[in-house]
Amino acid sequence: MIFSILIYGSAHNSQSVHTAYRFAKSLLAAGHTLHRVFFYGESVYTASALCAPPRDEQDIHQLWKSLAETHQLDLVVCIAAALKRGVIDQAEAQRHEKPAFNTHAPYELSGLGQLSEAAIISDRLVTFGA
Amino acid sequence: MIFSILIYGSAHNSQSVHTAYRFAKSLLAAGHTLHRVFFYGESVYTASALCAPPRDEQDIHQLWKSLAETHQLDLVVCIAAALKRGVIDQAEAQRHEKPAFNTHAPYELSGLGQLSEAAIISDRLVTFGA
Amino acid sequence: MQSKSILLILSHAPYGDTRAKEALDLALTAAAFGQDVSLLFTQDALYLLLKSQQPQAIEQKNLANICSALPMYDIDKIYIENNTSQTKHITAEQLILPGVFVNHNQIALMIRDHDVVLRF
Amino acid sequence: MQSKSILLILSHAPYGDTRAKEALDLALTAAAFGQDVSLLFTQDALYLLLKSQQPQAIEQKNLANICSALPMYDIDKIYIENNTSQTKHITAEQLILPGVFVNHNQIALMIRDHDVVLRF
Amino acid sequence: MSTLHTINKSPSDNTLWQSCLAALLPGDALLMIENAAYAAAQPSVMTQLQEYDIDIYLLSADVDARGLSGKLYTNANIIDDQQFVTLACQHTKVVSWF
Amino acid sequence: MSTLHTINKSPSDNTLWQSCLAALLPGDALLMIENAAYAAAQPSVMTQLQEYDIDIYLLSADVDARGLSGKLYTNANIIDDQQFVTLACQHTKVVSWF
Repeated sequence: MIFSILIYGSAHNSQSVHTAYRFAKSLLAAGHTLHRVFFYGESVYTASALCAPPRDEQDIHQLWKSLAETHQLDLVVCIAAALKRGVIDQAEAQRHEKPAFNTHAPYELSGLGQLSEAAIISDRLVTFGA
Repeated sequence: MIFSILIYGSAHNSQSVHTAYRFAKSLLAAGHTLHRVFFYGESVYTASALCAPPRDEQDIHQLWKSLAETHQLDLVVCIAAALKRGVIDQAEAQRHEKPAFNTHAPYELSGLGQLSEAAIISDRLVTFGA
Repeated sequence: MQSKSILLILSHAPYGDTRAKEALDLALTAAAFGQDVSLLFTQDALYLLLKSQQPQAIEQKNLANICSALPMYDIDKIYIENNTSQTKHITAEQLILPGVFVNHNQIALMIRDHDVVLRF
Repeated sequence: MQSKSILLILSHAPYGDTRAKEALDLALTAAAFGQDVSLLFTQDALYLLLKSQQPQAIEQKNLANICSALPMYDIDKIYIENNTSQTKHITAEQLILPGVFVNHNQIALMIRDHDVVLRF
Repeated sequence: MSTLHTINKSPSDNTLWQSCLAALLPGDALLMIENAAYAAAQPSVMTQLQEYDIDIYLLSADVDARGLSGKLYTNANIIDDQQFVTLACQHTKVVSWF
Repeated sequence: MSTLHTINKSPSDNTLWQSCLAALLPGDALLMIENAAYAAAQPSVMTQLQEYDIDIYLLSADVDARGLSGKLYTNANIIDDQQFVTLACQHTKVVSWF
């Protein structure tokens, strides 16, 4: 079955990004397809590579990154939600004349159309909320 | 009268950082002292210089920065809350071996002790919540 | 590309957080992508539709303006939770957009009958 | 440095968000700075004190352990909202920390009588 | 020895509102900010507030933003940001409900 | 044509819970995740749920994290993440209440 996941909860102030991660791992283990993971709202902070959690706490940025690299996942971060929150890749940093950037592959900035497309393509779109 | 402000609401998903800003402007205009502004929880994202809001929307990072520069305000960002969320200055970027940083003066990373001190020094500690 | 029927349920008030605005952005995008979008205003989301909003006082975009433009973006299936409007003493005349008033039973059936249901 | 009496009111459950944890961090810091800290557990914050929490299953720190260590950090003024424990059917034996049960009236007076009151 | 309480959520957050109301003492003041401004447009909430011997305030920016003037079921004082600061000075502390 | 509903807030978010309950149809399933696990430890909420002709589930990781096993007032099925995926497949869609 083809799944897509929409994450809306805050990356570092909500359990939902982690619950979504466990759900993704489980559906992949069961042999299903994960068409896309779409980060919207406060979940876009997941894509920031600058987070430095304490050693004894999980690194949700790294967990998603590793899972994506292992399974060639499509991690799409809503570009409008990301830019206003300061989650920015190299290309957008140049465009907006920012001195640095904090996200890169496998996280990819793109539009809400990617979520619409995922809703159509997938048999199930599962949301993990704020 | 000596005020301090504690901000706990999300920088880009809550009205509270902006309400706090208006309160700060008003108390300064009335001749009171603003001893410290302490950013805690999700409000620490205010300190990120990489946010690129649409042209017709407010830039809350810039609003606080300008106010701080005009009035020599002490803008303290809780270092523990900031590091786990990827809000990081040059010194911490080096310590944690991160390739970039996204905050600098007048925003200053420091510990929760700065909030305790503010609570003691100030006649009023006003919280703007999540 | 095939089309699916999408029901977007809004439940939060404007301005206190970005939830209502981000849900509206999603609705506009889905409609632009040719999806069959229905919008249901429940709970505090009914406040999105109040006339005379002036959010420039708090430096935010006017979400009532976005709502009133929904039909121009081919979103004309607008539903309003009946129970909410009664609790909040809001009448149809106070709203910037006409909508079909629905009760809890009808909402349950709408959720059943749409392909995708997202609640914000 | 002079000392003030600080009342920290906790109202949120652990793990769903970081609010409870950040409030506890603040309590520990204030106590370390010699402040006179009182902690009041209301609403869902009562769940912080439940025995047998095993948050490693969701990769989070055990907040009950932090709570049980509060007296070691000189935080021994622990209060629990009476009404909450009744609503949630939680008895004193189920809690990892003893506390003084207080009703709404007593809470209102506690808020009045402390120099600084922060609610998380 | 009176307290200025601020609250920033609509009455849909019933748990928050009940906690706040239970903490009010005679002589206190309640300032409804941000989404709490919607409370002033709900008759049931304003009726409940009348039972308390407190002063009630609204921030004009929040009332205007939400299109609530003319829809208020209260004679609460509508104040500006400067008066918010004055209120904070007049009470011995500020407690925020959020 | 049945729906899997997930809900992730404790019953203190009464507005959310009432909206979710009103949307349940016979044959649907309700999975209480994250802080919604606390609902299973509250008799009044579980009694209310019994009126619905639906299946009720809890995620074991959330129950264990919160120390709730042995304190549940329900015979809800306690499932793991794999079974969550299975449930999502068995129902024609998933609706999330948060």
